Amino acid sequence: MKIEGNHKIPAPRDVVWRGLLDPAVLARAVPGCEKLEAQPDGSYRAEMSVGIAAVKGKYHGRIEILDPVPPERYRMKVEGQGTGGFVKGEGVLTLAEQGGETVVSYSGEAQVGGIIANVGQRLLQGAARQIVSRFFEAFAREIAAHAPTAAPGPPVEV
Amino acid sequence: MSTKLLGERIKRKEDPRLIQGRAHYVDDLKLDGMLYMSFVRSVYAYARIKSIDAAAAKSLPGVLEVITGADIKDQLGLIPCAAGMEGLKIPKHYCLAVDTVRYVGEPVVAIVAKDRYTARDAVDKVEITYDPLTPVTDPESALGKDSPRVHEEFSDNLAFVAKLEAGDWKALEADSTLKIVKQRLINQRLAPASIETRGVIASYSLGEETLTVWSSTQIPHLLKTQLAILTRTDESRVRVIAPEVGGAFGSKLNVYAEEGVACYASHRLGKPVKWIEGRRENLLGTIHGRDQINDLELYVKPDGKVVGLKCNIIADLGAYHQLLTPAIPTLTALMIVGCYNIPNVWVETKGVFTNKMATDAYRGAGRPEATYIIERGMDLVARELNMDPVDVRMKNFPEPKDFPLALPTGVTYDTANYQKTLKKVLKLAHYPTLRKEQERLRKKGKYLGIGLSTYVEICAMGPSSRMPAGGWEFGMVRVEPTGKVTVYSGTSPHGQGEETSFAQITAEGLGIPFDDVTVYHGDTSVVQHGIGTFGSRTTAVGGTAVFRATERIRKKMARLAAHRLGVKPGDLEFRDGKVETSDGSKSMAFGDVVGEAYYARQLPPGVEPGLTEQYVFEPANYTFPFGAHVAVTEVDAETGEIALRNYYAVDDCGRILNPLLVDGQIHGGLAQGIGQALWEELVYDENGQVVTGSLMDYALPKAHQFPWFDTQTTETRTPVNPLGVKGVGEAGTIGSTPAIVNSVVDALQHLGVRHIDMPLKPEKIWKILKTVDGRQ
Amino acid sequence: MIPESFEYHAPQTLAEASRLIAQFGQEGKILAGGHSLLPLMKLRLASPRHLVDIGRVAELKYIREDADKIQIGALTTHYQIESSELLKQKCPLLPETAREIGDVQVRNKGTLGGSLAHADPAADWPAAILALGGEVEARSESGSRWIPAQEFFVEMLTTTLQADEILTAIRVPALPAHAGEAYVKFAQPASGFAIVGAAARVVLDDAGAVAEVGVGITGVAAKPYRAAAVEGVLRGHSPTAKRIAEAAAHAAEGVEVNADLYASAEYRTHLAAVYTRRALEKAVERAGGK
Amino acid sequence: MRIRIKLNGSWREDDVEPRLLLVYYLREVAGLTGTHIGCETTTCGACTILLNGEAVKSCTVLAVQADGAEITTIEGLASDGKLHPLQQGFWEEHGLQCGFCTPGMIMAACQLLGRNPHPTREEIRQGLEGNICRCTGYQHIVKAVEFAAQKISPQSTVES
Repeated sequence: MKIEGNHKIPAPRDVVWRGLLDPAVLARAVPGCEKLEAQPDGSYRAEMSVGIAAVKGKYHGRIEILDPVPPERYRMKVEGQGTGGFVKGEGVLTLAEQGGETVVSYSGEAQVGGIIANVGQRLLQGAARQIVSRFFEAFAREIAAHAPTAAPGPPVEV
Repeated sequence: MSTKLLGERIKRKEDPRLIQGRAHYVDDLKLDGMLYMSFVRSVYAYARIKSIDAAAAKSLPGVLEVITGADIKDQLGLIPCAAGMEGLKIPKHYCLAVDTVRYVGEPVVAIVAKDRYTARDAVDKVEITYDPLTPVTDPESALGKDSPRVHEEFSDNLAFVAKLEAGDWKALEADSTLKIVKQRLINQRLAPASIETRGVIASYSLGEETLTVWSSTQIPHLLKTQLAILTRTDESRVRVIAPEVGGAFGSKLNVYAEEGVACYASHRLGKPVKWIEGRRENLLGTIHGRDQINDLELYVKPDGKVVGLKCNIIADLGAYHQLLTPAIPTLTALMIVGCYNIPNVWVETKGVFTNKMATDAYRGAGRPEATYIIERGMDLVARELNMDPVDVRMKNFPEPKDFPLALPTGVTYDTANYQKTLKKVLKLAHYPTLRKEQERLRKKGKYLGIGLSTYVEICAMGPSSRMPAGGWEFGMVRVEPTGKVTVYSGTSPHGQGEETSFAQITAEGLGIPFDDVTVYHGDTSVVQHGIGTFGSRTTAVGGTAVFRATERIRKKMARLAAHRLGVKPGDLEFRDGKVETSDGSKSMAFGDVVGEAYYARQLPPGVEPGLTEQYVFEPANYTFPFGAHVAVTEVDAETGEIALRNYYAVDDCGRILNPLLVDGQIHGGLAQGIGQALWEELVYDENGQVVTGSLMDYALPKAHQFPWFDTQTTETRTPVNPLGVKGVGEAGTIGSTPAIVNSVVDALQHLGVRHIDMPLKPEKIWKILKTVDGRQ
Repeated sequence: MIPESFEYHAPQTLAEASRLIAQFGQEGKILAGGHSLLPLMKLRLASPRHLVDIGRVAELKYIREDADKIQIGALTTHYQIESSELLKQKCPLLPETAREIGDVQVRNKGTLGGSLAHADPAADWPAAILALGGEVEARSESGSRWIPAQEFFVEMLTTTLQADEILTAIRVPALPAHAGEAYVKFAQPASGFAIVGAAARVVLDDAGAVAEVGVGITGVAAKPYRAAAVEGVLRGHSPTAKRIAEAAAHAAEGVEVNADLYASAEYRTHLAAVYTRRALEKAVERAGGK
Repeated sequence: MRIRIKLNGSWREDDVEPRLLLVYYLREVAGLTGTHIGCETTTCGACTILLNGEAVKSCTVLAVQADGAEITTIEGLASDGKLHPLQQGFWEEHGLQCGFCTPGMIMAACQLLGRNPHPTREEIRQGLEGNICRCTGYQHIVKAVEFAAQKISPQSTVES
């Protein structure tokens, strides 16, 4: 399953870059994230409850940031295993400056295995889009609230 | 007046228990102390098992046992494959995965608990860590040098190659007057999806050291032998019972991992263990059907005579062989010329391993693919030569007098009159009127399609020499001392209605009321021998065994009566509950003759007391039912939606013993064949995940999707068995699929459409329409 | 097939239900007919700790006419709507839509409120309620509010209902004179869910031009939506075949279109236009227009 | 939880876990195994029963939801040892093969004829949209329902 899109974050690129690598910020922004710990090898261990409304599953796994080119781009690998299935994804995030704001573009492939893949086909793509959107909305809020250096911008629109 | 039963429309003996909810399927059985089993299954298509942590599951109150592949690998044998072909690669197929999983849904851990709720809860508590590998999902690229291998012990993913070559291909290829019609055809993967899923109860008695297994199976006797081997139990101590079975369509003609593990668990715990398959498990882990890629070339004379057929078959076998997995695609080659005597045939079949569930026998098993290939092919020939599809077929049919007809494919067709069924169906459908209507509608921009299919299929499996595990069948008739008659059959019908048709055979044979006969099947301790129900064999082979055993009873009873009446046995007839001379002058009541046998006071010399006779029928050949179908479809030019407007079928399954049952088999077959053409598709994504894992995703046909089936029959009897019966279980499925596709392609032919792969989803049609006439 | 364990609560009154649902917050789910929630629970895709079964709250089962509005209690089943003589007269779009939901058994047990609150992106009801410009009533211990349908659906499986609110009723306008309504659907063959479902409501003025128009579309995007662009092209104009087709072509405008095994985004976009046109044609015809 | 259900005419009381599905209650608590399970997704209709006179899929109802309700299952359809006209119809017209979907199919048909005593063939097919049969191709089922309709309320030959 292809996942791609972009979101505008009303903050300068280096602020967004730092935010995207800050476990504390991420932990608050990733929907359903219950735990996110930086590991010695640079990866993160995560525990999260992924889903939409009542449809939820608990997953644990790792997030890896690879080939970082600050503050422009990095590659991200996500692997999670939960009851009845797994999620896996790999993609590239690109940060571009646009009039003092930052456009984060992402493009990647996600793979879902187990019951969600078997019976949830019809909702899968929409759900993935929705979770990604939620993340960026929350992330933008985090940046606005916790990064006073961020230039004040208009209310977040998604 | 004789008691005429054969050929009559007789209501089924099976039905009273079924329509009142009194029948017992596996899940309806409850044994004392019974435990429940559940499975943790692979969520990966291909992965190494790094670790299994079952501690949390084990500590759940009510969980008695957690079993892994490592635990049982040395205790339980491998899942058997009965197909014996030269050079076949047979991978080790454990009941629970050992080290590696190779398809999504493969059983990895079994849990036994006190009830099904606890067993289910425990599944979520088992933590398996996998190391994913790159799965093989496309059978064509699986054959490439660089493809990952499904089994590392083999050098490649090619499980077997089977070749069939006949005729003079040098001459044919040198003949420049021939047209070559080529087409790639995809026969998609299907799920048999009987409404009752699989299920098993294994009960090992520690005291008697006997193993009793209730399984929703088509082959209790074969299963008994295989489970004895698998569980290393003395076969004399194994009993298999197929209780009521809620449909199978080939999917229960197998030996499955869950059956083996249930036996193991019961032996270990000394309690009965039940496992009932869920629907998702069924779609993931019960065998699938079809899944072939067929590259067809037909060599055609300018007048429409087809003189050569070449076909490359790639069969996606899945990861492991189930009982008959590799054998199924070879049946495609066997029947590939259909009802045309094509002298030159060249077929190469490659069976390929992929990271999917095994394919195996699903209703038709290899023959629907064959019929689809040749019937799509004949339509393409008609199109190429601008002929009517009817004329091309008529041109290539052998004459009725040509039978028995030995074909280059190695089979000999018994009897047929293809012209007759085709003419009859054309009349039924008002074919010329339909063609005119089609013309008229085309002018208005409306697309009506008329699709034809003339099929022949191979049934009554079969001569033992051609079968993997015996093709005979066992029948026994016992006249009880009270005069009631018990019939025992080694077949294992599960909806086909042979409790009724076998009773018809015996009651008519003995001249007694239909209600006086009871038929037993499906229990290896009640019926001594048997092969089972599959391959449209039950009535033709099993019914013949019953017929012959009935004859033996007649012979003995005639001898007893003749002895008492002072006539020759040959002078006696069995009718209306009497055994009497044809003029009725000397007569004994049926019951009195039975009394002679049991009281045994005045037996003729050399005659043993009692009235039990058996017969094992070994057919000398298969039988070859045939038929002609016409499908009329309407295609919505705007959305690509297809409406099936009419369906006409004329089928010839040899002699008809009960028209009610024959109609039922035809209708059901049609629904499944039409289902394949229009809706059904078991889909794996590129990572090897099943994405049609529920009946909300896998589209089984529903009542409102069908028109009234207009069906008729012709009766061309077979000399292969004394009943003249050919078999009808799979005919509808085999004939209907190409009729539908031919119909939809026919509807769009004037736009330049040549072929559409199944299932004919509206989106495919829409895309084609968009490209052919540039609309939208 | 076997849900995880949960605690079950069966309040008899709405007040009691509101109290319970406020108490459990995210841990609780309301069970109405159960035909959206139980299938998820059986597959363990949803596992609420507390189920508050409002099935016994009698005050939520009604269909009534109130001046030029129709109000329907949340626990009214699809079948009750399908078979309501009052609705056939006063709001025929609702029975017509009800008939397209699931199957007979599902319609006997599934409820209007349950379906709307679940907000499946391919459910039938939202299209109709949107086309009608309906409103949804939400009640909690702190009071009640009416939410316009357009604001109700937020995204997939998500509405503006707060955790402590219960959907209690819907309200739609009754059919005025010179008006017509229709729902048409392209169904997924296995599940019956809408790949595209289009509901239309048209009111004509004395000159036969479109005075009011509502088009609701389901199945196409992550949430059901009102096709404003379609309505804009029609409003104030004579509903000629040409104009209807032009309008319908905007059916999927401005939304991110779904793709799945049964329809790509491209095909869905096309179907949305075709089915919207068909719904509008029917509605206009029923309104007495040509 | 304690529940009280009038099952095929007689009241009974049982203690059940809230998560117990009605279909398991019928099959395993009440021992009526005529109601079957064919899917997990409220699709196949094999588990159809009458709940307060309405056909529902008992796999998608909790037993506790049915507290106080009247339920009719396939076992309760025949009365005084006489088959219900639908049962007769299914037998007469060969409306079943393996029989697994049959109880649910008959209960759905029961609802159908209750609401529409003289359905057309098309209406019968539509009325059975919630029930899947893999064996019969449905045609004999349609005939079985027609048979029962005629039996229950014979239609006069001349329409008034």
